[in-house]
Amino acid sequence: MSFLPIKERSFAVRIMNDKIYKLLQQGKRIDERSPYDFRKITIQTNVVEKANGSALVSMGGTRILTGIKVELGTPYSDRPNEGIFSVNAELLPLASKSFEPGPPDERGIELARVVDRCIREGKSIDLERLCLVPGKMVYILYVDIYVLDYDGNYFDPSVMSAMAALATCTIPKYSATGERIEGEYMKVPIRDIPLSVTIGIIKDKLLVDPCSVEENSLDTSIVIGMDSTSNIVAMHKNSPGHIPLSLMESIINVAEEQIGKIRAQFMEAVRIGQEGR
Amino acid sequence: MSFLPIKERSFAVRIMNDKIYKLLQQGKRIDERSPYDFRKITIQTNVVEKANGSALVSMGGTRILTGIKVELGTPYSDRPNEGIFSVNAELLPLASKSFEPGPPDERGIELARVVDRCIREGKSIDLERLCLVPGKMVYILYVDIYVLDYDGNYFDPSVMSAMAALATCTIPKYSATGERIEGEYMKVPIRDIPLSVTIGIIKDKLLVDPCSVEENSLDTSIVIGMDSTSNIVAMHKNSPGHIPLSLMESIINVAEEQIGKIRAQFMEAVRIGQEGR
Amino acid sequence: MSFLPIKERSFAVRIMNDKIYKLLQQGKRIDERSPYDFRKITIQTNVVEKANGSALVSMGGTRILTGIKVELGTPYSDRPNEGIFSVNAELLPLASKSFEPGPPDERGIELARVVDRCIREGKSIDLERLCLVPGKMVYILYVDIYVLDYDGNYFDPSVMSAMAALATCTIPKYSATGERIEGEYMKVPIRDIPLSVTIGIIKDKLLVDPCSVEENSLDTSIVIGMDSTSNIVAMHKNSPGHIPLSLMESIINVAEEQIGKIRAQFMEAVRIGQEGR
Amino acid sequence: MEQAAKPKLIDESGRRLDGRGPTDLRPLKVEVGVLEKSDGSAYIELGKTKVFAAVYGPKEAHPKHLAVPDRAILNCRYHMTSFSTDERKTLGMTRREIELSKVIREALESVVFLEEFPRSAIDVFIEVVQADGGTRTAGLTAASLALADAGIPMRELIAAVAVGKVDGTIILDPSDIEDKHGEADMPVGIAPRSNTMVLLQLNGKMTKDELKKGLELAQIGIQNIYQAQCEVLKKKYGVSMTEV
Amino acid sequence: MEQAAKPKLIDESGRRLDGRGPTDLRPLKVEVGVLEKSDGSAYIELGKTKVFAAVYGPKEAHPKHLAVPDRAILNCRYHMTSFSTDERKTLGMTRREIELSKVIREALESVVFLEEFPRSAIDVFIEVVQADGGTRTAGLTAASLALADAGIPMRELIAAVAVGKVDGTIILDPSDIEDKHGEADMPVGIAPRSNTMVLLQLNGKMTKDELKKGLELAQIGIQNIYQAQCEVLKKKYGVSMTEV
Amino acid sequence: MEQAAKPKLIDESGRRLDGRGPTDLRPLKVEVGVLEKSDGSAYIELGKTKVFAAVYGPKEAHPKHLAVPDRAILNCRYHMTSFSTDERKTLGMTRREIELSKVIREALESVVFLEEFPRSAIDVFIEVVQADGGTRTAGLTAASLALADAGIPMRELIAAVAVGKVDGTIILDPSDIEDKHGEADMPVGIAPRSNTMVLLQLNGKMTKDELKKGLELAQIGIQNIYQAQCEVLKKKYGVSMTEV
Repeated sequence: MSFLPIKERSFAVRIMNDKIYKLLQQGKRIDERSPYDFRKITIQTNVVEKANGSALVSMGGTRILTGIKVELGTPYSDRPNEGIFSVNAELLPLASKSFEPGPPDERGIELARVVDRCIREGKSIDLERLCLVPGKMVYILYVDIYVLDYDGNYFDPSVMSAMAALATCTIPKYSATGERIEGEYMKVPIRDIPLSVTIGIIKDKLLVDPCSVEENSLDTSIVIGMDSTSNIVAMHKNSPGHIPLSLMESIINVAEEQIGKIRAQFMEAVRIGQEGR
Repeated sequence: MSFLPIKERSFAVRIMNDKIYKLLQQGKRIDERSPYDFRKITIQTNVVEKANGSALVSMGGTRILTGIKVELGTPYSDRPNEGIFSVNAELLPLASKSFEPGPPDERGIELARVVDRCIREGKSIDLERLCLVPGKMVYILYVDIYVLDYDGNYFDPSVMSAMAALATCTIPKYSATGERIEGEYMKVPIRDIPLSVTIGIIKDKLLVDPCSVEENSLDTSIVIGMDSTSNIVAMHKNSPGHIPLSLMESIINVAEEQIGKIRAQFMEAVRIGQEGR
Repeated sequence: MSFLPIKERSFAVRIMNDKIYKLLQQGKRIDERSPYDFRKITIQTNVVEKANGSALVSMGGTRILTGIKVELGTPYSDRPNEGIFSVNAELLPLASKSFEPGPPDERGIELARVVDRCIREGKSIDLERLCLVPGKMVYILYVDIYVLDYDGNYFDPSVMSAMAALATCTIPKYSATGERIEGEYMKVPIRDIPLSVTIGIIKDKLLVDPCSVEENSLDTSIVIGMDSTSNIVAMHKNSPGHIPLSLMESIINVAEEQIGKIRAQFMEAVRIGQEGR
Repeated sequence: MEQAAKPKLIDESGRRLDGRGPTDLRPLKVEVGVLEKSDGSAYIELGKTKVFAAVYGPKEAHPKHLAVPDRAILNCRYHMTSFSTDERKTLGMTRREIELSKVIREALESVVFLEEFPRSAIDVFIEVVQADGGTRTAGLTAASLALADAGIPMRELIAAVAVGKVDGTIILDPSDIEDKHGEADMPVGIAPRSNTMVLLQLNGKMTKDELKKGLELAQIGIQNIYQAQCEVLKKKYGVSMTEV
Repeated sequence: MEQAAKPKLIDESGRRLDGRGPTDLRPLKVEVGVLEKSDGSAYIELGKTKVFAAVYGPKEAHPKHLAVPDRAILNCRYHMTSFSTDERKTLGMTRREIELSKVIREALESVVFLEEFPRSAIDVFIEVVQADGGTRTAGLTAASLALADAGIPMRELIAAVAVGKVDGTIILDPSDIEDKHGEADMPVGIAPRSNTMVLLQLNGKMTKDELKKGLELAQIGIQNIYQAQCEVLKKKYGVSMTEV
Repeated sequence: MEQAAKPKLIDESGRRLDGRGPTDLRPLKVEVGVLEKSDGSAYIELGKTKVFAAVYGPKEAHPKHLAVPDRAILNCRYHMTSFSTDERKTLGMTRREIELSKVIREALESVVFLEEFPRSAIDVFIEVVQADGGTRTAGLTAASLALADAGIPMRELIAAVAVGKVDGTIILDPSDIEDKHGEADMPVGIAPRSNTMVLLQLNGKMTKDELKKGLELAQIGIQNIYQAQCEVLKKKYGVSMTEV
């Protein structure tokens, strides 16, 4: 059962909401950023040798580790020609005092499903190329995301970390009889690189990539995934509150512009990672 | 671990117990029924098109929805020649403030097992006719019961709802190779129609189909399943308290008589349901 | 998540710790034993006819029932030539007010893993002889340990009870096609009989097989498993506290001597049990 | 076991598989007060999609440590019967059901005056009896009605609907088969009086223009659903919500 | 893997597979005070059926919100070891064990003076070491003894036994194989002094006459078991329950 | 699917597979304060073994009934990422992780001044990012540093390392492949100033002499690790632990 997280909505929060709004009116943020800027992003790939692919992404004080393990298995009966792409996310208790040990709660599940929505449901992976024997044997990609340190907005660095791990992943090749072909590897058949941006809303103002203080004080927020040609491949309003219909156009425009900006950095990090293998 | 539900046994309950008993002495009930009457029963079948069989049964303010899904699978190793008949019951939190979300508690499990006892253990389904390849492939009937609204006695409407769904269920036919035979269907091989009656006891008096106020104030109660020739196919004392051995004969006689009365209505509803398919 | 059990560390406990230490200085125990004595041990085998092997072991007021069920199954993929040896332990709520119903908590898991460490990881069972068809079909030995009554130190009687059940277990023989060979049985291929001793430590003094009052008042304790030629086959420090490195030699010497003493009794009980079959 | 071929979802004359035009809603049935024991309840049928919602509360928060001093907490469970879908759904909550419980709860929180009931809890239960597309939006629509039926004060009602993209066309209220074989599915929950979105998701791919068109179509569909909600409340309570 | 053929359960001379006549109980062994650490305990052997019961309490109810102001709550767990049955039982509680925990608890509640211990809890644990038919009735019998051994005040003891129908004959105390291949199994728990049933179930099919005969047979069996219970208590406590 | 043949683990010249001699530690990297949001944290790399630890607290014990009047409770979770091992680890806690959480917790309890924080809780979280042997000892080493980093008062630091027996030789700090194909693995956690063991386990088989030799080797390895711990703390806090 989903229940209201005990989020501070006290007087202090309303004051912070006010403060952030006033700064936004002046084109400013509490941490010196411009309203539409992401925090500093760092991307490291191949950080876990035992994984087939891995990436550690920092976005400000939020740090996400993704690892990919590839196995053989049976396809879903309604998708006999497709490999399996399985995303899991854990909000590790190391990362924040608000995360508790135990199986993923609704936030972890939401995170995994939003990442999956951006990547798999946006058709960015050619799953048919991960099929060995239709109906019998396919590659399974387990994409496991761990939030290691949490200072707001785990969605965008998680999508980025999953894509960086996928783009630098090497899949051992198998024959149709399920035998490992020694020394042969293939890449994940990526069609497009979706990235996401989380946009916070206070009244009529937008801000990009909220840090945790901002996150707690927003009116509401939405995650938007876009591919390399600015198609929207996922949307997910991820907190209570109202989005005025009149704001949607600017939201999409901001998303397009800002994702464009981080894409170059992402592609460069992946290129280095691919060469490193 | 089974523990005592927090049932009101306060002064108020003892007064109600007294009141019900005095009414029974005069042949009356708190809701104007005669002691041995069921509440008003309505039976609708084929209410969920995506189920192979379904029925919605109301008994007074208690409402039960049953749906059946048929799948192919492997038989139990000690029953290689028999199909599988699996009953599950959920006391939905919509139905009562005393039901909580989560996996079935002991009451849900008890309900499922009593329905199963009436139907499968009473041998009312010819499970051997649900076997395709002995030891390899059989039909599995998932009979899932949901309590939608709860005003006492969910046992009798659940048995009825399960039987109505079974009697109007259509099973897609498969060949021995597991191929679906397009357009061919069969019925569930029903040998007999068991129905049940729940009888409440206060001192030396009996009452049939207790509503929730009565249920909370009884000395004890028992569910009795009978087939069409008045064999007893299941019994289940379902609450704490004493049943005097001296009362058993009248209990069985009341059960026989009252199940006889509701059987005609049940058969008519099922006939209409079968024609409707 | 592992958390600190609410163990009394009150004034009373410190007094008991003191008392036990003073007795140890005089070569005495609170229950009249010598420091290095086990409590009275009784070993009964074949106590549950439906199990393939079983044993009930008492060590003072602690009583352990182990039963073994043998099944056929698929080997682990990284151990295709070996049978499966699976140990489970349950601290039954009958045994102590400190045990709660429900799935094994960390103490039950610890117990199972320590027994497994003594027996399987110490290579005392020749698992290769439990393989029928490499990679396809092996014998699975389910060794299930139940703590029935708990007065301290469940480790040593559990190892003993598991070994007694194994030594008197009869495995029905199967052909390579998985057919039961009527009337043919084999024994568990035991290479060696490991036994264990739990040694408690207070300051510079040791004591063997602590009862529950002692257990609550020790500085710390360690379980040591040894085979018949005094190799150490398992160690497990099982409570908080410090073991001075300077004490290790005497700990091992005491372990060797005391396990030697109980081994004769164990072998005799098993011999009787084997004849009884 | 073959991968089902994608059927043609829109024919030459612009008709959908069930005969609807792209901007048509399926037949809609709205009822309130359908479950006796709950404090408020509603039932929605949208084609073959059939959903119950029930509300219990405001009541004491339980367990107590979940209580919040300055407002009520709102609990929400979106759940499907095992036979509601083509393939039998496993018992217990799937990850999908857990996610949808969260987005529906957050949509409802946006309009309920939680601060009027400090230290209390309001439970919202949604049961999907049959799932033929649009169950989360139907569930949200029903839940909003059930809250109103329970007399819980709200800023305004919520109405919700999904829009989709199939065979290149933006359509209103996709059915299950359209959702499965279509290019995109966008559930939208709107608070019509303030013209704001309280639920918004997108699965699949749309251009910016398609998104804009989709949102416009959603607003049209929602107006129809909102009318039906208001009518059924007026019928039961003799006063329309818009007058509240 | 063949379906086991039904063996002949009663031979020409009316003997059962284990040599008993239809109205014979299996060899019965009853002990109390068998587990050191519990407040009361008992052990029952009925043929190969072997059951322990232990009682803890009355003690503080935990967690506290389960406490009831005017009486004790009674918790009961009926559990089987994994090796108690022919096929290995999975670890954890099965649905059957959960149901039986409930019916045994309710039977015990019928006789324990719970109102003497407000806000308290009494825990009853039943462990089936070997299951050869009649485990719930043996468990109830043992639990009743364990409560007496713990000094918990009761209106009276409970004794319980199953009756069955095999090859058309009503029999006392069916074994596992009789239960599996028989036509009906009816566990009965009786409070002998008040001559009332506190547990009653029926699996399988009986006519009204068979049911009557079965209940009569159960009463006979229960008298024997009740004697054994009283004797063992008298032996330990020097006073028979009937005098209490 | 063949059983992997045991590789030769030590060559003629006494070198191990990765070129180390029997008494060599793998390259060690120690960091503190690596995670922003925790009260204290540390990171250890020992060859390919990579472990984070974080500490939260002292804080209010939750749920409250776990609080103890005269000291803090210490919670500990040792957990591995799914991709930390050769075969993918299942999500959720395995039995191994539960056991290791307990032995690490007990080791830490031995040195933390819990009595200074009555009714409080201290949470220690260990996350194994990559497991190439010695994860529990690396985890304990990191946890001890994270506690120091969080300013939690301790009698002394703990350093830990494993020793093993492979091809008949006692070696320091076995890697995963040495552990898997070796004859024994012995993790040792030592409080160096009091020269006492706070964690000790043995998997596999050793003679008494080998055990003695193994413990001596462990002490040598631990001195190196302890140095590194002290240095990193000195670097961050400008004062060595030995002076505290």
